[in-house]
Amino acid sequence: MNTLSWSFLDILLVIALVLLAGAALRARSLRQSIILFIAFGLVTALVWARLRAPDVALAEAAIGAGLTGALLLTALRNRPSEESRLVSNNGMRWGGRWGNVAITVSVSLVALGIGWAVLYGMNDTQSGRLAGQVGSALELSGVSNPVTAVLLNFRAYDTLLELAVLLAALLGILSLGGGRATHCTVDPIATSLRGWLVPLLILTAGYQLWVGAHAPGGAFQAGALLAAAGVVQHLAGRAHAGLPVGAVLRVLMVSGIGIFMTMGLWTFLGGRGFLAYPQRWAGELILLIELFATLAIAVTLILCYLGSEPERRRITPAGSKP
Amino acid sequence: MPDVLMLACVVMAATLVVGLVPMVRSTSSVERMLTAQLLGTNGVGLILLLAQILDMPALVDVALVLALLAVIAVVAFTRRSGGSERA
Amino acid sequence: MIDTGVLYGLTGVALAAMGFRATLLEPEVIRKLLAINIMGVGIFLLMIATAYTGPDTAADPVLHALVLTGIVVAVSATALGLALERRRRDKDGS
Amino acid sequence: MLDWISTFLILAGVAFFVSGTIGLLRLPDLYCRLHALTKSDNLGHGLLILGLMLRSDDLLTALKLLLIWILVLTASAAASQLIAQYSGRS
Repeated sequence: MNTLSWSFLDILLVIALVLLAGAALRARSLRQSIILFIAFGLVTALVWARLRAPDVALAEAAIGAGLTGALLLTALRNRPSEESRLVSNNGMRWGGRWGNVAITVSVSLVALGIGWAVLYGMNDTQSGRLAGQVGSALELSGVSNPVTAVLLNFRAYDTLLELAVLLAALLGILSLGGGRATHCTVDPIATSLRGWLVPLLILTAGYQLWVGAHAPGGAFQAGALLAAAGVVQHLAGRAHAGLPVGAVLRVLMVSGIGIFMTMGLWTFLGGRGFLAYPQRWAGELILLIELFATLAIAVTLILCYLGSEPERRRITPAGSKP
Repeated sequence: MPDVLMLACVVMAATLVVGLVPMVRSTSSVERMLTAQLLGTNGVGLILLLAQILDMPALVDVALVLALLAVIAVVAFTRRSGGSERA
Repeated sequence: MIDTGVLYGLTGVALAAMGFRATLLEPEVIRKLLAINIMGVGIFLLMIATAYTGPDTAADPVLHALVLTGIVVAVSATALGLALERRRRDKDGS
Repeated sequence: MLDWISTFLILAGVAFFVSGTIGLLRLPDLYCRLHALTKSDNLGHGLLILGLMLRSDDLLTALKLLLIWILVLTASAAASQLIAQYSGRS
């Protein structure tokens, strides 16, 4: 009875996923595509929850269902409205109808090949080996949530490099210039929403950061929630999105990588190897690194959303703006 | 008793899929946003049920985050850009 | 009954294929970005399905950690893509 | 006993979700659908969460559930308001 119910649930979720993905790629207007994509992100979060991946579900709920949607919808806002209704043909196109058929056929063939591999290779006993290693080393890591242990202890290199990737993307966006100078109108509903949503988001971010040591949560989720608080501020009419300006902002941008490198060099010079924490303090060090990583991720995501640094001087005489 | 919860879960998922039909077929984006809103609350309920069935209290946090952030998309959707400072 | 890992794994492959096809064929840049994101979700789904070991046992945390970083990188890459598109639009004057 | 009450509340909540979805499918225009939507948001969700609260193991989880309910209530009120306003403008 119960396995049957699980199968029903799985099939319904899979139908929802494929239906929404297809509709998002096919919808008549971009705006509708984006709404369908937001719904797709929501169903994805459900699927992660169902597959017992709460850490991933948290990140998806914060980023996939919240931030990406706001990012895409705001990108549309600067376009002329009839253009967002009718999809324009301005990108690269691959040679005509036959090119279309050729690509569809070859992609399907590759997918069938990989699908065959999934069908016959899924229950390979190899897959449990890394999980076993993580489990046996978990008590040395200073935290009891295995995902946090992997991200900030066993594979801390990866997380450091990921922060570097984030920073690189952000520098790319900032160097393109000409960001979202428009800010939203002030509106009573959005303002009252901001009044309670922003403090709650910040509180939840703090909770996620703290709880990440022993339960699902951690720097990425907390950073995404803080970033969401910034986006809400911007949507409610604050052009700055709650960000500091100038030097403080730039220090925050690099603080994640900064603290990681400092820790790494410190353990390295102490003769332990790069990012090999002393076991006694591992928990505290991880929390410290996560704190700065959270701030850096939040600032990066907000700036990705804004598209440019907020202007340095807040108080400008009325009407003097170009 | 978990069987009843499981049943509730399947029914919720079914309403979710049925609710997608107007979402995929309608032509107005306001209606799609409305359906997305229902999808959000439905999803929160489904995750809470899953938290109970799978005995994973962490999923309650997921539902909390989802409830906090689902409204952001609606706000972003309905906002119009205000006074454009720079063209 | 259907094996959960295989069902979600195959769905992941299907989503990745749909996304990849649209990435190649879609003329509109923003929708190309959506397609890339859908392709990414397909790949994440394959990874999470591989990590899944049953409704009563804990799943593989290494793959979860990988997907977690993947989600954050995907959103920043999307933002970079949108910024490039906006810049191109400004430059074309369209 | 408590288990039975909780099960009843959860099933009643799910029933409201079903009726909300039917309303979304069958009602003629946007504002009627908004009306149907708020029924399932507020009542369905409330009953579901009340049922789950009776089953929760510790106080923290129960409080979190309560917080989620309040959040969903407030957020759906604001969202419905915004959507109605938006469609009135355009």
